[in-house]
Amino acid sequence: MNVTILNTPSVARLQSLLALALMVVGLGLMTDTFLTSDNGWNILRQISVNLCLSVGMTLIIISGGIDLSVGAVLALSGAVAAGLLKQGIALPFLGVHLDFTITGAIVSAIAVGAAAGACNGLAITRLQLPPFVATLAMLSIARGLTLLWTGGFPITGLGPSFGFIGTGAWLGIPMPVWEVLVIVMLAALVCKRTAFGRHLYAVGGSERAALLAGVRVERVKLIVYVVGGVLSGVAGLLVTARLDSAQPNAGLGYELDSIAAVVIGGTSLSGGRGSIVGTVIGCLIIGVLNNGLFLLDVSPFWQQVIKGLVIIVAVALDRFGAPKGRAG
Amino acid sequence: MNVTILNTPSVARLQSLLALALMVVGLGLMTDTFLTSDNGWNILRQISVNLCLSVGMTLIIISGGIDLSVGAVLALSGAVAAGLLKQGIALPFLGVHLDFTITGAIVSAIAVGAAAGACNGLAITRLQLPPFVATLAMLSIARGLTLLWTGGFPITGLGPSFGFIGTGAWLGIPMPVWEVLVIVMLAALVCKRTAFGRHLYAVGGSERAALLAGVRVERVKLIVYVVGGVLSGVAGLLVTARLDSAQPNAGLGYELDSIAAVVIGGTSLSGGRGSIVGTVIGCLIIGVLNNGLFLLDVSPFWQQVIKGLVIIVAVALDRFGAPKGRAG
Amino acid sequence: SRGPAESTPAPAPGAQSRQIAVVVSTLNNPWFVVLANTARDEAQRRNYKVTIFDSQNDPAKEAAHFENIVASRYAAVLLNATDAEGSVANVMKARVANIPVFTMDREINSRAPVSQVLSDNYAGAVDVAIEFVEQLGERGRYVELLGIVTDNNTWNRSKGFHSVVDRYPGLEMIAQQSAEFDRSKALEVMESILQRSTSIDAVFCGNDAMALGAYQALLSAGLAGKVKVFGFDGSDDALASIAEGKLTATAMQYPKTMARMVAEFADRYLQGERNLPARLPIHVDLVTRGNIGEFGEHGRRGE
Amino acid sequence: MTSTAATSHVLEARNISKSFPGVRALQDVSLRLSAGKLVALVGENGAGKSTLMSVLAGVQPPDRGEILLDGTVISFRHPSEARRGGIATIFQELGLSANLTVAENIFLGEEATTRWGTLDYAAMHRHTRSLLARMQLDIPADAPLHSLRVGQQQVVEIARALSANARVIIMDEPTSALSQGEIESLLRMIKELKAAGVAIVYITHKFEELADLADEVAIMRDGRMITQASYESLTHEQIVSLMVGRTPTATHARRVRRSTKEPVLCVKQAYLPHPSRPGDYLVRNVDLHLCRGEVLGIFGLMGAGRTELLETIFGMHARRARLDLAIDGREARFASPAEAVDAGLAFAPEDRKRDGLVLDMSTQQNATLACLGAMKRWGLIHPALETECARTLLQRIHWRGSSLREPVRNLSGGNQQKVILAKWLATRPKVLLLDEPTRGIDINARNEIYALIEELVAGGLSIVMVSSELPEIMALSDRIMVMCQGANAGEFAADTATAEAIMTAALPNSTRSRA
Ligand SMILES: Nc1ncnc2c1ncn2[C@@H]1O[C@H](COP(=O)(O)OP(=O)(O)OP(=O)(O)O)[C@@H](O)[C@H]1O
Ligand SMILES: Nc1ncnc2c1ncn2[C@@H]1O[C@H](COP(=O)(O)OP(=O)(O)OP(=O)(O)O)[C@@H](O)[C@H]1O
Ligand SMILES: [Mg+2]
Ligand SMILES: [Mg+2]
Repeated sequence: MNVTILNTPSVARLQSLLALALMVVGLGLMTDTFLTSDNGWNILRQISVNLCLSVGMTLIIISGGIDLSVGAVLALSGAVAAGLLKQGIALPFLGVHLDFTITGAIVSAIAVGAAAGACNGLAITRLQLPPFVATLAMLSIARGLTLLWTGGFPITGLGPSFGFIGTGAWLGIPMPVWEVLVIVMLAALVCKRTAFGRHLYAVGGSERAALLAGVRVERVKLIVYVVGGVLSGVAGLLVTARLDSAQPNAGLGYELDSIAAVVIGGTSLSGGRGSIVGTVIGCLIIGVLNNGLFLLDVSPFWQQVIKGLVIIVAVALDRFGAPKGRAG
Repeated sequence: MNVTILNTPSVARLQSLLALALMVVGLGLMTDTFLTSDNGWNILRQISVNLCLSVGMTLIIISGGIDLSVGAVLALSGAVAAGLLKQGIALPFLGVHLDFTITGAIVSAIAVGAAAGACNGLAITRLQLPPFVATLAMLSIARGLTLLWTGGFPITGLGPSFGFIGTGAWLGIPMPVWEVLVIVMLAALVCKRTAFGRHLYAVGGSERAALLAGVRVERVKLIVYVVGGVLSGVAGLLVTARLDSAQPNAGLGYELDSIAAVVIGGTSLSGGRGSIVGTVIGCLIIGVLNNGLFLLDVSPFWQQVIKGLVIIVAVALDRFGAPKGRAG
Repeated sequence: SRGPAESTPAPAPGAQSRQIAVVVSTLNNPWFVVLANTARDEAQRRNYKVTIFDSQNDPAKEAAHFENIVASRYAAVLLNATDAEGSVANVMKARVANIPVFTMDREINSRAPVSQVLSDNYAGAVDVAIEFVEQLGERGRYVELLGIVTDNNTWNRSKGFHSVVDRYPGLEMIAQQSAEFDRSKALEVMESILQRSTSIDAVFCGNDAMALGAYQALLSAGLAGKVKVFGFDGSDDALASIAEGKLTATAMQYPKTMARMVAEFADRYLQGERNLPARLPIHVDLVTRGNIGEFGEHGRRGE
Repeated sequence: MTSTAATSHVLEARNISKSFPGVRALQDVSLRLSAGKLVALVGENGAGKSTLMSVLAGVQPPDRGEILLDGTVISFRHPSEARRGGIATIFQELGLSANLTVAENIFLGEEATTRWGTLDYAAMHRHTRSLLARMQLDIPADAPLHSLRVGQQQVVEIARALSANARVIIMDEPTSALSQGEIESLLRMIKELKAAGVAIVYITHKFEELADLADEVAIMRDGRMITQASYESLTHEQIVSLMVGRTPTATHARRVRRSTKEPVLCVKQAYLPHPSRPGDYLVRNVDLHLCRGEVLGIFGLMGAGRTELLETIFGMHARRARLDLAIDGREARFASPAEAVDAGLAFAPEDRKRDGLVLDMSTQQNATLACLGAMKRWGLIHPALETECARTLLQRIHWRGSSLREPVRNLSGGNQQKVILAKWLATRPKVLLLDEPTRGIDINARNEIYALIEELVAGGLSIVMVSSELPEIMALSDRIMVMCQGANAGEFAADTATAEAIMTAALPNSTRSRA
């Protein structure tokens, strides 16, 4: 849409920041607990998983694609990590039984994520499937594999040292926050300061122009989906560690949450425009909203209505300040 | 994506038809029950709801938009119909209690759908929200309203004459099939043979060119979302009538099913290309797939894996025959 | 006036296939996986061919399953209904095609099923509530975590619980939120509620997954042990946690017992037996640290 | 560059063939480029020039034939390989990313990085500024590309080709959107490049540019290479007839002017605020009137705001713009282009592909898009009627394409422009607004369009024509209005106007300040 195209990220970001500020002030006045540091960390801890997914989603959407499989891949890699950690894996044909250290389990979970991402990327570049279809298929496949791997039962009792990456804290700051902070920093750097980042924007903005300029369009796409898969894997580890349990149905519907965060953050689904910072703000808006609704003890029925309305207002504020599109 | 853009609908349709044919033949050989007339009617009856939603989704996607709220609006309008039929509605301030005939209930359900669609359309045209966001918000709002209206409990016992529209048959053909058949016919006619249909393609193909050609872009968009809402309302009636009960959580996740059907049918998510016939085929592919997996007695866990793979194959076949995009 | 699928004459009993369909409301929750798997194993033990259908909590999907079941002439259906009301129409389809239906765990409001072996969620919740009141000494502040708000059992359990607890003015419910039977949802909801106030004495959860999620939140808030957590279902994790004193109590439903019984009924019915109980409530037992020894995976020890 | 390179062929294409579904774009075409020589590649729209270039640039593999770089056969699998091979290309459809900055576009695919692997913006901006200076384009290196005009964007594209310090540079209609000044600096650049021994392919439809540039001329027709000869050996007339393959439509003669005095369109005090710079106007206090059967030519440098003026009249900026408008003496106010169309206006935009056509649609569907009401039976579009209507329309504008069903995307520039005109003829407009009607269109098609304009005006239609080409303006207009920085900078009667007078009026006057 022209509108979003003319809409400069900086403006968008400012606007959604405004929406966020309004919510924070409002909740600060309405409740006495919202503006406590505890609650602050609590919100950050809670958005960490969605933020982790949304960072990957942002990169993918900037490149003009989309990834519906994040939630399913999250569940799969979480389950793989837990399974390997708990029982290891038996290779009958070799007659061996491999046990996994925590590191081993973590690495293989991330590898699983990367593999899923690679499949997405190849389906999109080689088979030229629309990203929506390719990743929708992956959603279904990853869900199925998770159920097959777990038999439908949670894998629990992974021990404190594994749990640390999800529940621990360092310098008084929760581990998930540290981890996601690093990821955000890296992603922002990649977007703004690397050739790959520029190529992402170019491909998302005009695939043809990027190609003519000599950008390796297919390679860029492949890489970005692998990155997305890796981040889903990390998110899977976070969830599993926090619950000290890998749930077969973990991450159900997370894809929409994360796309919502990205879009609320001012990234355009038509590709080529967007920013990691915006996505961080988007996640914060959603996190603050959820948290606030509980602090106000809004009935579960009303919560959904209010969420919908707030999303509209937040994004409308976004558009509001931005220059009108010529077609507007 | 260039690929899908260069992909002429006729070709696409042929290809997905091929995928469908392959599945039918395959299942016909593998099972003895698949090719029975009973089973045929089953499949048709089962896809009728998704098809109803997908027809609206097709029009919206052709116009360059998307509607994530179909499932939620389905639930809402179904619940409204059931509620009005069962208890009518009390207007305390007027001190009156309105009772509803079946027709009245049906009309108001469709009105609810239309209203929801209109909200989507206005949010997109007036507030210039990205369709994804506007309809995502509507999803949340409609779900919430459904819970508020039903209190979270199903509304049941609507009686056979209402149930007829979902379970009845005429000339040996199930009512849902009749109803959806009419809808499909009309939609196809609108796409191919009316100015509005042509404007849909124009707006989806190039909003700015359409605007400059004197197309009332905003009006076209508004109308198409209202139509989508109406069809969600109809789908809601079908589901409710079939179950003789309005479930507050009806239609969960239907949005993805219906988008999948549309895309498998060869309609491009980038807008401006697609066909109702393609969508019908897309729905059939999904319906036959679900049905076949049960007939083959595939375990539910494997089913998801296989579904994913089949979707990939079906759409890959689609791309396969189509001319390569310039961007390759 | 019925669709052709329904109007098909069902073959006379005896000439029936030996295929049994297990239709389960969801496989996204381990408790139902146990239910489904046990039913399958038992039916297979009685050498039937078994197919499991996952309704994904959607009566419409369940309807599709029943149509397929009718079309391919299954001998019987072992049903774990998605909804007490919404599933009635589906069961009628089978009934009309002379396919006997046996429900397990969740009762449906219809006479159509041959027999209903159901877990008495309400009574179970009452038992938990009584234990709850004793543990708290009739006064205190508590939180209730509801399951999926559109699920019958969510409300059966909540109502059973409140039918007791609400009689004690000393017991104050400071929050009632839904965590959708989900462990990670429960964790987040609990975390947020704890922000409002940490002076909580107990949490009542609609199932064990939520109880364990809530415990996880209390743990990281340093309230583990101070706050009593009550669950429902009797899942392995929960039993282990009760043994370790993490959870205070849960209600053991007997998915395996119910599944076996239903499979047996189906078999006997297909043998021609007709005097089967139309409605057989399986009592739900309270599990506390005291009697934990009597219980094993999803049932009594040695089952 | 060594002197040997000057004699041997740097790049040679041998018997290249390339077909697209339904089109044989190239049929064993050969082309030879030598160091320090400029080959002018000419041909009608759709002759296959751009396709040949896209093959040389590695965008599309040829179906048959081979490419030799310094006498050795090579095959580019990707544009980046051609670029590394020293072949830089200025693509006809701008190959730039609107969402990146000028510098980022220039270095796209060849980014300069620091030793940490991060982008070295300092270096890129420095290099960019020097390039822009060489091109005498005064814009910041970090300006987002979408804020630039077509013309400015094209200069950036040229700058990128230069930045690659390539040995072969392909220029596909580089001047199609350039202003006079920009063209001159480009021609100067080209001379420098030739002196440096760079081999250049130069595609254009404006022969006057070739005079002191071209060493050789290569002529294509219908996907075949007719000849590649030294430029001196051929006169313009010969070139044109070789291009067209038949005696070309007579070049346009000054038209007989009939002056009616009934006013059709009257615009008073048109203002259009700048979208992002408050207090600045893209169109400032412009008055304009047009009589029946009159052609008003609007001349101006790029960025004069002519497009915006037309768009404002056409109701595109209703939310922002202010103006008093009268059609046939009756007050009018358009909230949207649709209302403008209903009132009898028609607008053929500057950017054909983006704004003029729905590229996914067929030729027929584009032609009938604005008049679907006219071919209904019982409220339904009647296919036979539609085809009939489209055919008559396209015949009227002498459209020469293979089929009505062909995607308009694949048409040549000239035919695309004709389809747009056909679309508007269908609505029987009173006033036709033309923005750069002959940009990127070959001589022959151009003359046909001139003839068409004649015909329409004779039929009582009134036309406002924006153009950056003075000869065109002077030949076709009854009156000429000159715009400068969004304001009316003078008006001339065509028969008394001189090129000098018009040019001086168009140049920004230092005393006039942009409020
Ligand atoms: N991707 C494509 N698919 C189908 N046909 C194409 C494609 N690209 C070009 N063509 C066709 O190939 C022929 C040559 O096109 P090309 O762009 O090379 O002509 P040209 O000489 O550059 O014309 P112009 O002077 O207008 O730029 C035209 O008939 C065009 O329709
Ligand atoms: N979308 C836009 N946003 C900001 N400024 C714009 C935009 N479009 C045009 N401008 C500015 O408005 C002025 C007029 O641009 P425009 O291209 O309309 O000039 P023009 O006279 O029409 O040139 P052309 O010969 O291309 O028609 C220029 O200064 C240009 O930079
Ligand atoms: Mg060309
Ligand atoms: Mg212009």
